Amino acid sequence: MNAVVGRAGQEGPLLKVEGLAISDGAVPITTPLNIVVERGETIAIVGESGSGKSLTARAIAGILPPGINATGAVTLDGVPLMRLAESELRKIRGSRMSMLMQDPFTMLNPLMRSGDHIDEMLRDRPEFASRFARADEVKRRLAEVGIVDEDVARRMPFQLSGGMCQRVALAAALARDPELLIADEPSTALDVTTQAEIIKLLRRVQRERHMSLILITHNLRLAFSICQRVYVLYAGSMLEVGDAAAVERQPFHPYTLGLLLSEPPVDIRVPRLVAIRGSVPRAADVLDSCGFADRCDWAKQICRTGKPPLTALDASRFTACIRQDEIQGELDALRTAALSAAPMTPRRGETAGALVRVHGLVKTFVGERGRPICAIKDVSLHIMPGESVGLVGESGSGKTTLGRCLVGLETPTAGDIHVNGIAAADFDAMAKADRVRVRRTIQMIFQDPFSTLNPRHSVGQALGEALGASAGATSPATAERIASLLAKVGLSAAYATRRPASLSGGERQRVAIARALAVKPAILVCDEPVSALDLSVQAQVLNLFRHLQVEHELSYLFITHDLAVVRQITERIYVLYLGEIVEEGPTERVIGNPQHPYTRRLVASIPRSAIQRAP
Amino acid sequence: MAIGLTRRRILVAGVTHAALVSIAGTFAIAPSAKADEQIESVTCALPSVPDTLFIPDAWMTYTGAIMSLVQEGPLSFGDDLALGPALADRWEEINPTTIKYHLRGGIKFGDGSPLTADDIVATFKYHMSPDSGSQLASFYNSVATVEATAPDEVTVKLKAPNVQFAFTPAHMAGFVFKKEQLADKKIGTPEVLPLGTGAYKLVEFVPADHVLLEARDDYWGAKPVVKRISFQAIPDRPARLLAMQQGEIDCTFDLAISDIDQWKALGNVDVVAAPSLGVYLLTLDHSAPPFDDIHVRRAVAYSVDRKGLVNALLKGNGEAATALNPPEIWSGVLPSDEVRAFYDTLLPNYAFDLKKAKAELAQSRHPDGFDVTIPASTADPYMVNILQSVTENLKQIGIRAHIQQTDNNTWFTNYINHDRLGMQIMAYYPDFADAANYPSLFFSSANAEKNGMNGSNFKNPEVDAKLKIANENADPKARAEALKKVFQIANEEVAVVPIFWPATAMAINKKYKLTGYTAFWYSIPWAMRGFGLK
Amino acid sequence: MHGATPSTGSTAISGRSGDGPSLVIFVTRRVAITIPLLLLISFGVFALVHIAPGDPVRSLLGARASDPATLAAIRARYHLEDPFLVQYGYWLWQVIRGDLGVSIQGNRAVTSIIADRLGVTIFLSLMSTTLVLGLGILLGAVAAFRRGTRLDRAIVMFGVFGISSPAFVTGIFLLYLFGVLLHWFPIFGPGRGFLDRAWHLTLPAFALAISVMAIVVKITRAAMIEELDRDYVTFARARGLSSRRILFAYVLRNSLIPVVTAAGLVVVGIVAGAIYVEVTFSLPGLGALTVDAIQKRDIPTIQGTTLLFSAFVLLVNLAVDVIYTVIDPRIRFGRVES
Amino acid sequence: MSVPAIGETRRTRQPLRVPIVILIAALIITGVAICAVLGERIAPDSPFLQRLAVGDTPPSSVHIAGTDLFGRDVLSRVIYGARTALVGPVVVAAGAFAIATLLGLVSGYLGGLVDSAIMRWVDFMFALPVPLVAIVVVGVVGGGYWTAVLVLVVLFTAPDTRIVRSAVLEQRPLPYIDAARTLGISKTRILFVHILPNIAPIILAYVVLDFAFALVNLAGLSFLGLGIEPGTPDWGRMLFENRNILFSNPVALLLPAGMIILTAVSMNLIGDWLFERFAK
Repeated sequence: MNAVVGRAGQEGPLLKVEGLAISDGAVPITTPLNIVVERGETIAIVGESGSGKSLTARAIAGILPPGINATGAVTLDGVPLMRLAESELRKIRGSRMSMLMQDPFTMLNPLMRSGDHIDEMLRDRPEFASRFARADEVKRRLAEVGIVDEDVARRMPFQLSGGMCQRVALAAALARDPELLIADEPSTALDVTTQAEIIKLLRRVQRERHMSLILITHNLRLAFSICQRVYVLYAGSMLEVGDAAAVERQPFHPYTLGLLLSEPPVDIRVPRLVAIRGSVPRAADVLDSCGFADRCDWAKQICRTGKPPLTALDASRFTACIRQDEIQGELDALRTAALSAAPMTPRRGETAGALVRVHGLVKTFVGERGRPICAIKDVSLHIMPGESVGLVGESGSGKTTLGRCLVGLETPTAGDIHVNGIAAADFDAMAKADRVRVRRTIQMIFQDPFSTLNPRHSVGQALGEALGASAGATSPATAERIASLLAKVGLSAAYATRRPASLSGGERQRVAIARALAVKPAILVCDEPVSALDLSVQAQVLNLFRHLQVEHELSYLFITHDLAVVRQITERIYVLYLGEIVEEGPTERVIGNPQHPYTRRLVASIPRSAIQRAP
Repeated sequence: MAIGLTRRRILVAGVTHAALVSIAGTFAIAPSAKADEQIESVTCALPSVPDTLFIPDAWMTYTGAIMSLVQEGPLSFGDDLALGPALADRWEEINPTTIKYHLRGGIKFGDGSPLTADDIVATFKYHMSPDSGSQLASFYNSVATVEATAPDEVTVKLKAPNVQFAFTPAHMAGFVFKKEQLADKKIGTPEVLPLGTGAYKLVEFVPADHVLLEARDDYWGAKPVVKRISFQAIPDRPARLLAMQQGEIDCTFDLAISDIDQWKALGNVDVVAAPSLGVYLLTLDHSAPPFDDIHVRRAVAYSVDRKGLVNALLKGNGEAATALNPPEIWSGVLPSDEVRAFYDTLLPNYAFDLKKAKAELAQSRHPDGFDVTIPASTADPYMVNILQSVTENLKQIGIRAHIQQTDNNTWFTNYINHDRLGMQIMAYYPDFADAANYPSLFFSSANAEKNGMNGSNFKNPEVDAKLKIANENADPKARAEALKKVFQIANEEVAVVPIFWPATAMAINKKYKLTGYTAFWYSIPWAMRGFGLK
Repeated sequence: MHGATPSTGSTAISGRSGDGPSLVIFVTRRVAITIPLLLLISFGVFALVHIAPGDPVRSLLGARASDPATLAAIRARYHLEDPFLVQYGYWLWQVIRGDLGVSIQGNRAVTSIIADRLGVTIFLSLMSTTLVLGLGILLGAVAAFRRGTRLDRAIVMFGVFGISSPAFVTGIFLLYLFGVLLHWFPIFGPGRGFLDRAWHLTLPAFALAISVMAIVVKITRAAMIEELDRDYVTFARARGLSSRRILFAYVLRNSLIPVVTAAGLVVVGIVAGAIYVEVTFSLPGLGALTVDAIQKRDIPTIQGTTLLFSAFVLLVNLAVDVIYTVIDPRIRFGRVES
Repeated sequence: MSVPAIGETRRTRQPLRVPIVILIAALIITGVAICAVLGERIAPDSPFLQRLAVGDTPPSSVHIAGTDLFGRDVLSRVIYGARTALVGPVVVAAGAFAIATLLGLVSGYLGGLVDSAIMRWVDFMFALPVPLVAIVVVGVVGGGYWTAVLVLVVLFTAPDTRIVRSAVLEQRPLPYIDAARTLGISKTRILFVHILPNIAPIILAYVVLDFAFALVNLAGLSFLGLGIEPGTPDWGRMLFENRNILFSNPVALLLPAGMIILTAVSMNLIGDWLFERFAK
């Protein structure tokens, strides 16, 4: 790793991490890692969940949670951090190296005014001994992160939006002017449009201060768009390191390529997403083999005989694939193929009678002290049989509420819903037979794969109940029926005996889909069904959705914030903003040529890769 | 009254034919210790200190233990339990319904004001007035009028002859208040401490916690030995014991008799015991099944392990009761050794014998036993424990007996109302010593009804006739013969099942002595009766 | 004890509203809830007269001579001839005017008996509350910081022992050990004067505190551990803030909020414990008065003390809620709890 | 907003590791339970046999824990006393939670007026100091052991209902419930087949904690002489009765006191552990 060329005129890199190995007691979380950050450089550590990237960040800052320990060396500007006492380390944290965390809502002390988070960082410095001096400085610091409203400093964190909190936290992290900032998924918890703003802000601040930045992220696109170099971490091991542009153009590791390919493009609809099979293993389970071997199309026996080392291919490129030279040709071919894939023309649904028709729907919740909160204001839409419709919006847009109204989980305040011609606005008011018919027509897939299944029921029980005890069920569930349901979502019959706790997120989501399919519905309302999944798994599930649509002539109402996902799965979209539909039309038209300012903002906030798609 | 609700709570409407017992006489109070032996202060623990020191509102032995040092009645009980003079230097019975009390001159209350006949009249009238709600009103039930017939003379006229009123002026019911204070609603509270003519005056009173007394210089009688006496409430028995062991208190009253061994074991303590004249007994309702059957009653009588109970509960400080009357209460009628000899002749002898008990039950109409629930007051230290033993024995002969714990009121109300009596337990302590008292209460048919103490509903014409003799005849011999007959019948018929006669005890630090401790300790100025350094 | 561990989860969306009026509204509403509760409790307390087996007149009269005049007086005073609810109305009116009736054991007003006894109980409760909060929070904090160590386990075990051993058992034990064997503390009486009283009440206060402390230790420990794991604590560490600042401005302050909400439980524990401890240590307080009254079936006194204890618990709960509102800005500023 | 994928850890079933303390606690409870079931059969002497002539004696070779005031064997009484020590608290904990589970499920799941009504009642009960109310009611109403048990059941129901309800409220918004509703699964089935098994660990943990609390409370009532019938071998009652023979046979007091503490500590430990392990 010492081959990385330092910038001229500087004496060595700012941060050098050598052989950093993290473990939870005796269970290893990462193999020894090497990371170098030059002065003023932005690097990314990219990885899916369980890769160990967040703990790596915390190990660098010396704030691992209790019970987790690290070995190796972390050197900041010549100072060996891991040999320092906590009291010494504390002087370095904040002033030379600072950290920004993921969830803006939990990062600030809920009992402390937001300005005080910056104020408390300044107290030690003599020039800020006076309260007024500090207040002025707080104002200046907030201005730096784009907060000009002076009132914000006096507000409590919970009174601020997520973006605001993240800005305040950034100002607090930077209050002692550190040379290195570690940002752990700083934008993931935010809305799409806010994400872009925060990333922009981070870049600006980094450039203005000539500060080094480590960006921890799961989002390759984001990493490529703002970082100079990228470290790809997988199951605790570094699989690939290199210049961002070079890696994006020509990934050397099958995993990197897989990640790139499984990311759905936003600008075209590809015929089939390239998915990586299986799911991410635990670091401890792949100590003596290539961590990716089980999911790799090119894996051979040699990949499983030992942990492949990270080897340098040229001055700036490293890969841990020992078969890289053999397979590089195939990798390149796949990459090129994906870039030049012909856009698929979405199939258009028939225009006969609509399957679902919503007219003038209004939903108001009773808020605090009886104040009404309007979640949906006058929404009308329709979904044709076999049609896949997207419903795009950010948090608070009312998109989930709308979906819940459709399946009768909420009762709308006003407006009509017709499902298959049956008025289904108020489930309680419907005749039992009608209710049964509607239930068997429309089903829902939920966002969180971890609680979508009852943890106490086996997969077989869950599906059996859907087959045998759901509304209008006529015949009892048999093992064969359960097995055929599982087969529909690509799972073997052996899954019937398993409990949700032993399933991965993708598997659970498949089971949830199978459960919904048990009543043979005509339409599925899918509420962010893939947003909680790892990128490599997300593609599998999206492919499944597409497959099922063709197979069973299903309609979808696909609720999501992710334009790339709707691009791949829907034919027509509605854009929902603050409870109102602001734009509607064929997917390619709305994304390609957005009309409403909000849609434009939404489209613009997607990080674009530097590489342009072949025309 | 901690144990004392049992103490003549209802003064017996039944005993109206009072005997003309000669009670006039003189009695010299035992000389106090010499003046040079003065003791600076003594701390005495009581199981509780009342919330008020106004006796009509707080008829408890513990109020008496405090107030008997502060207040006096016209008469007093001597060490032999007989009546003696106090504020009245002499008294005479003009006729069976008229008694005259002649006051000693020059007696002063604690505030220096002189005692007058009016004060006595006012006190008596206070108890008699229904408005005042005095808890001791029943002591005056038989009184028609009270008058100051001269500046130094009080005349009491009774509605009918009543032997028992004679004792009232010596009892705490007769303690004399200052007339003006009786009108004060706050009397008895720390703001208005009751005045008295006794050797001590009240200095400090914290309700339920402690009381401080100070010796008076202007007391008419012997000079008090102890300058200051404080009473401290320590309800908890072990805590009291510990306090004594640590020397934090010098004496304490009303020991639980079962603790006596532990007290004696302390080493630095003398335990002073005396017969309490009290009795514990079971009553069996003769008027209803199953106890209308003599065999059932005898079975019960055989099932009580009296000796064992005296040993276990009283640690030997008492006597297994072979009859209702403790021998000492016969005083003046029959010497106690003769009483004991007489009791030994009573047949059948119901000594503890479960075989006989089983045999009796087998002969009865309930050979397979029956269920019975016996209410017991938790305020009494022995009732529940006695019943634990009795019910266990009864269970062995097939009578399924259960204890129902209640508070004192419920227990007593239940008893006195004569409503479904079945088997009851009763503890009774007298306020004066008269041999006819107990039999009249428990055996006379007049009391076998609501508000009467005859909880067995025992009715026997011969017993009634003999009781009339005992109550109206002044001749001790005649009384003795009549009472003997009563006890013979009662024993044969199992009118009641007597259990034991407990002693009463107090503990005192070894460096002190107290000779004048009697069953009536709460009505006499104990610190003036032979108390002093050894 | 029951887990009233309140959620301090930082969920939910901020409802941006003014702070001033919402606090007033909250307090007013909270008071408004308390009043019907008080009425309900008073109703239950009143009903004791009738729940008690037997004739209510007897219950109210006790062992006093039951001549017709007295009976009539009792009937008149309690309006026993009237319908039940009317009786309650009269009784309540008297209670509101500070008249709790007359004790059956001495013709004394229940209010003045209670007044005599109140001092000891208040002193004892305050002393043990101080102990419970001071020691409890300290132990809880130490356990949280030394999580997983022997010290932590010892503290947790101590808490479990405290909550598992009834106050009277702890009391007897302390009494025997420190009073009898070691002679360090007096063994009876409440003492006279402030210092002497504190001296006399040390053992009772400890016996009482130990039985209640577990709640505070448990909640403090759990809250502290939760706080130590919070993102904002990690963030504060990442910014190089001093450990003192993190302890006081972050961990301690934030974890005290659940402790405050548990104050209701603590007060219930102390009130109940005081009953047993006063009996064990022979203290003339309200608890001993209650037990004494129960043993003598002194209904008016039982009513008085029960009403007082219950009202006290209610008012403390009210106060806790108000304090909680004031110290937790999330509520003060009207955030929607989700 | 999207649930971030990071920090998502795979929960695999770990083998159940029981700490040694919990094992000991379980052993103690098992021992107490055996005593409760076998009672007289394993006691060295009849717990009821009185020897009034002997009275209270300190431990000896014949009576390992000495005798009480009635000369009864203390050890046998403690063994036999396990019965009331277990039965009452079990009835209290199980009874209170049976009612509370029903009320909590209905209240938490249905919401609306039913919920408001139940919660107002719970608020009211919650404002009462449980031990005080138990003392007063048992003291005034009278009656024996079962009155005390009944009163505690009623008093415990309120906090237990609150616990069950909040556990239900935690489950209710979860997607698996929504999914069941969407499938048209009946309410009863959702309540008892879906929600109940998921909140069962919390209920179990609190049942155990309630047991300990009930044991301490019942012992307290017995200590004041309320509740249990005199003569019944009961640990609390033994404290009350044998308190007065503290000096002649301290073991008669210490043994039942120790058993109360030991049992309650064990139950509290097990309850806490269950809560930590399964309900969090």
